[in-house]
Amino acid sequence: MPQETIQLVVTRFHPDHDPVPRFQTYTVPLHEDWVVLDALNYIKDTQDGTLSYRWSCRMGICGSCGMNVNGTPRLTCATFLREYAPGPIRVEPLANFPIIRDLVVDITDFMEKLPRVQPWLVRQDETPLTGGEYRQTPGEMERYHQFSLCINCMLCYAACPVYGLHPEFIGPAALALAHRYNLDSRDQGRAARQAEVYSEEGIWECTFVGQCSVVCPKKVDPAGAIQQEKVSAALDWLKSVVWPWGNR
Amino acid sequence: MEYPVHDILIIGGGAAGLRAAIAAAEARPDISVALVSKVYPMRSHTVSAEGGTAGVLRSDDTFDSHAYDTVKGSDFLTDQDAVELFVRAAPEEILQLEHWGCPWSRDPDGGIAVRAFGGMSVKRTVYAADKTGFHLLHTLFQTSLRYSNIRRYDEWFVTALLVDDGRILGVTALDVRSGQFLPLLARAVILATGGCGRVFAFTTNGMIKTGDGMALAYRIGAALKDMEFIQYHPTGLPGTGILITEASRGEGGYLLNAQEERFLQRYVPSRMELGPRDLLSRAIITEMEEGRAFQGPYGAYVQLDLRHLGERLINERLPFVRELTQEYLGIDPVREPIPVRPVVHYSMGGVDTDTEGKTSITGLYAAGEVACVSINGANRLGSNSLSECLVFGARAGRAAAHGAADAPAPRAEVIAGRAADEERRVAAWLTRAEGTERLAALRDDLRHGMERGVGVFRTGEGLREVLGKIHDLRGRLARVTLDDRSRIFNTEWTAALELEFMIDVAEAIAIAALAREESRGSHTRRDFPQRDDVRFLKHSLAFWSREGPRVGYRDVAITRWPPEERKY
Amino acid sequence: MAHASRSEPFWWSLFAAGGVVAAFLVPIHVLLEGIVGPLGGPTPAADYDRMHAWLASPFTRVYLFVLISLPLFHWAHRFRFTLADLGLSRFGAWLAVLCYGAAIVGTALAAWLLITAP
Amino acid sequence: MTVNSPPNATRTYRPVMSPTWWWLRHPAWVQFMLRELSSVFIAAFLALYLARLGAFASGPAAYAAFQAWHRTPLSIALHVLILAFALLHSTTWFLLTPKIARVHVAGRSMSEKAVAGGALTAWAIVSALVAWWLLG
Repeated sequence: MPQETIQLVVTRFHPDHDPVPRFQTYTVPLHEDWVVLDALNYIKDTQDGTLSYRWSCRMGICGSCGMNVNGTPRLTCATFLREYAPGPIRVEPLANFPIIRDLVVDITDFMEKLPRVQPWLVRQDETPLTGGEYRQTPGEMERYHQFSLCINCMLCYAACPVYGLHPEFIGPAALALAHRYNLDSRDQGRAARQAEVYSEEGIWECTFVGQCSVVCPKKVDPAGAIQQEKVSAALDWLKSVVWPWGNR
Repeated sequence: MEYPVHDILIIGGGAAGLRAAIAAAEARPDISVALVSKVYPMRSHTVSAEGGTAGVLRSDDTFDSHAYDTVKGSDFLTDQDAVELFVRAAPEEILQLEHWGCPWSRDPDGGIAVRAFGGMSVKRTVYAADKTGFHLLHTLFQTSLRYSNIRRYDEWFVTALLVDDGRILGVTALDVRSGQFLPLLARAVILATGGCGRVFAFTTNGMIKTGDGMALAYRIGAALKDMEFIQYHPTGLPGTGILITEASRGEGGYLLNAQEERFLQRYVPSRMELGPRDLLSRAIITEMEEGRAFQGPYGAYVQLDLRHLGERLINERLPFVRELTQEYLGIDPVREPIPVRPVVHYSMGGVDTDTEGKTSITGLYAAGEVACVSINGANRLGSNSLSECLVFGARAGRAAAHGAADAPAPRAEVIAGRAADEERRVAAWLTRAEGTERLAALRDDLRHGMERGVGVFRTGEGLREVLGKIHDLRGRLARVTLDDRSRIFNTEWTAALELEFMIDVAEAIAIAALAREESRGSHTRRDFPQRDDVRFLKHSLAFWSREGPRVGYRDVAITRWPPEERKY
Repeated sequence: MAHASRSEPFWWSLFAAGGVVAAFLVPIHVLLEGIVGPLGGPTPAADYDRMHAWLASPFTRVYLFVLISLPLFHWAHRFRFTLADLGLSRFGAWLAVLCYGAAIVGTALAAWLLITAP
Repeated sequence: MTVNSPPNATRTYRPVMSPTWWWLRHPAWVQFMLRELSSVFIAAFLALYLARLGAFASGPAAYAAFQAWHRTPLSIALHVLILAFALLHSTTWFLLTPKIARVHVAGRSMSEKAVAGGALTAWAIVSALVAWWLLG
């Protein structure tokens, strides 16, 4: 019995001989438990070794294998072929990023923006390790925990039209991580992060399209994080008006 | 030609590499630390670790207890002085991570919580739900961004280590993005490339874990120690090999055979599901061989039953297990048992180092899974490996920082010729004439061969067969041609270089396994079922040579706990 | 080096407050005064006398001021960003002047009308 | 922290979005644009309200003329359109409330559904109160 198959229409781009990206169609077996990444590996291993893409853990946690599948940013290791049967499936590099080759995008921009929001624990009074852990109740942890689940997969940037239109926007994942530390009861760095986070390239650029949170494979909700930071910034402003001599 | 020069070069951006980078940058703020990784640091395989990291933090626990559990778990093949040093350093590292913001799970009073783990006699595994590795890695990565003297080479693939007269000079590396080949010079190099699980077909390990660091060190004369000890984790998902954390048993999950029996009562009655991994994996395979397992599309399996734990506990402590099983199998562990089977997970062996990460090559250090300090012996206890990355990553980082101060600056003129040779070797992949072999086919043959011959149970015959296969693969490798002749982000090219690493490492594993004519820890020979302390209470050391690997032995450091029969 | 914006929190606060007011109040007003009333249903402002009686209460005047002014700023903020996202971002400063300016004029007009209304 | 940029940076292809028509490319973006445009219709209603106050200030005749216009089919159609957008604004606003305001009760955050449900309920109550006040 001939095996059922499905077609993948895959973006190809090589900077040396493609002025613009083109599409190439491949036919792969449609296995019930195959994900899009399995299909790409099948293509690379048996049909066309020149196809380039990133992947590693194949369990939705390393964040390497994000691509636009039929126009929506997805982790290809967690996107089953059967969802798209009978196909064809359009597999493109993540939107809004420069394409290096085929399905590989350049995320240097994010890597440079991330340190700007100081995504690390800031302490004014660093206590020695001999003093033990900083206490934090499960309830205090719950306040930020969701925002600590970001795997930097960049799906949110690919889903964000604001980032596409205004590339200077710091963007969903980096701002969500800033929010994660701002909410951490052990952290004392919110004031230090304000210059970047509350800048016009930061939270104020966001128009709350909300797609970042829709596509997030880890339910981090960056859109929520950004709006919550806007509320904090507005309250800070209000405080500075009502209580201008307050220390801050 | 001017080459980039750094004081310390760290290869690998996982837990051990990042911890080493931070330790070095803190120990000596005046030195330049370079972190070279073939992937962005947050993609490193540490990210997939789930269950936790062990350390003595509670008053009901002692260093001696952690050390003894580790020594016994290892089937007495650890160096006991190293283990004692390790258990004493682990709590401080766990607290350090907490001070850097790691969201360790908490007790109601705000203290760090602990959970039970296999082979540990008390609860001593610190965890961040069941995404411990993920949180640990991202905490380290984000913290590393604070240090202006850490420079990263993201997506650079190291092809060789450069040595001169027994001293490390740096590495040759490929910028994957541009295809540019460049020597990177350093006074000290730390290997932190992780393990080699991808040498096997069915593994929890990510695509990147191809044993690069082991092969790099091996090729310049460092010994690979105890490579025959490959850990099979008892609970992987059939088909994908996705890891289902030991924490699911730590939190009270059951293993059931097809007769709905908690069969471990016949193997590890005193510990049941919390027995060490080697015993559990053997027990499961035995159930399969004796016809008491389930049969599925991917062969035999047993069940991991979490239903009695309840939805609330599963959501709170094991959310990733639920996420993974729902997403990949369509199974909700709150309502259905999870099919599992043993899966290659971890390499106890690695580059031979001392407790400061020093190898036999001056200036070359190693830490994490790539290294073998000898705290894991013949079987690692679950949750010791993340602690190992932290403890020995930090120690190697500090040692290298201080060592680099005394080291002479690497001289570029020594390097030029060697780098040119290496570039020719690497670039030859792009210009080879038409061959008859496909890269992926060779890789699959290697991985399946290792799976068959170097499984949970091994025989001399099977191991000799694997070695023959590896010999053939070397021949076939010369006939492989790549489809992709471009230099720009050519992942087929790097895969070819990885396959060369994998073949070297696989051979070291098989030859050490063949030489060890006894059964100990994870190494079980059907033809030598007993432990043999007279002949083999020793570390194996595999050395590369032109004629093929050579195996030597070294005594185990036994300071306090004499070997005894290992019963649970 | 970026710096925290001093003006955006102000405009955003007005936007948010206006959004809340509009979300709670505008639909029922549109329904009753724009559709139900004109179609013959009851409404307080159907004729001059009833409007007069309704506006006699200072509460009504304050209420109407809030109903009109805050949602105007809500519109101004959203419209400013919408225009920027439709290709006019290079006129950013002018968009702000135009949109917030219109809202300020509308608010002033509302205040004047509500104060001077008989 | 310096991030590596390769010495021989290779040419990349940067996809460009149409600065004006980008939102037509994804249904979610069309919805977003409609949501944002709702503010224009609300502003139109507010402008009409200002006109109503202006007419009132000009005396009974002007006010009667203004009200007469409200009974034309054009006005009714316009108000139906405004109502549709006003309802779009209210529902999207309240459904997004839980993302902005996280409500914590006894150390646990309330579910998004509960917060949104509460907001929608409050809207219904406020609408009823206003109706009672306007008509009472």
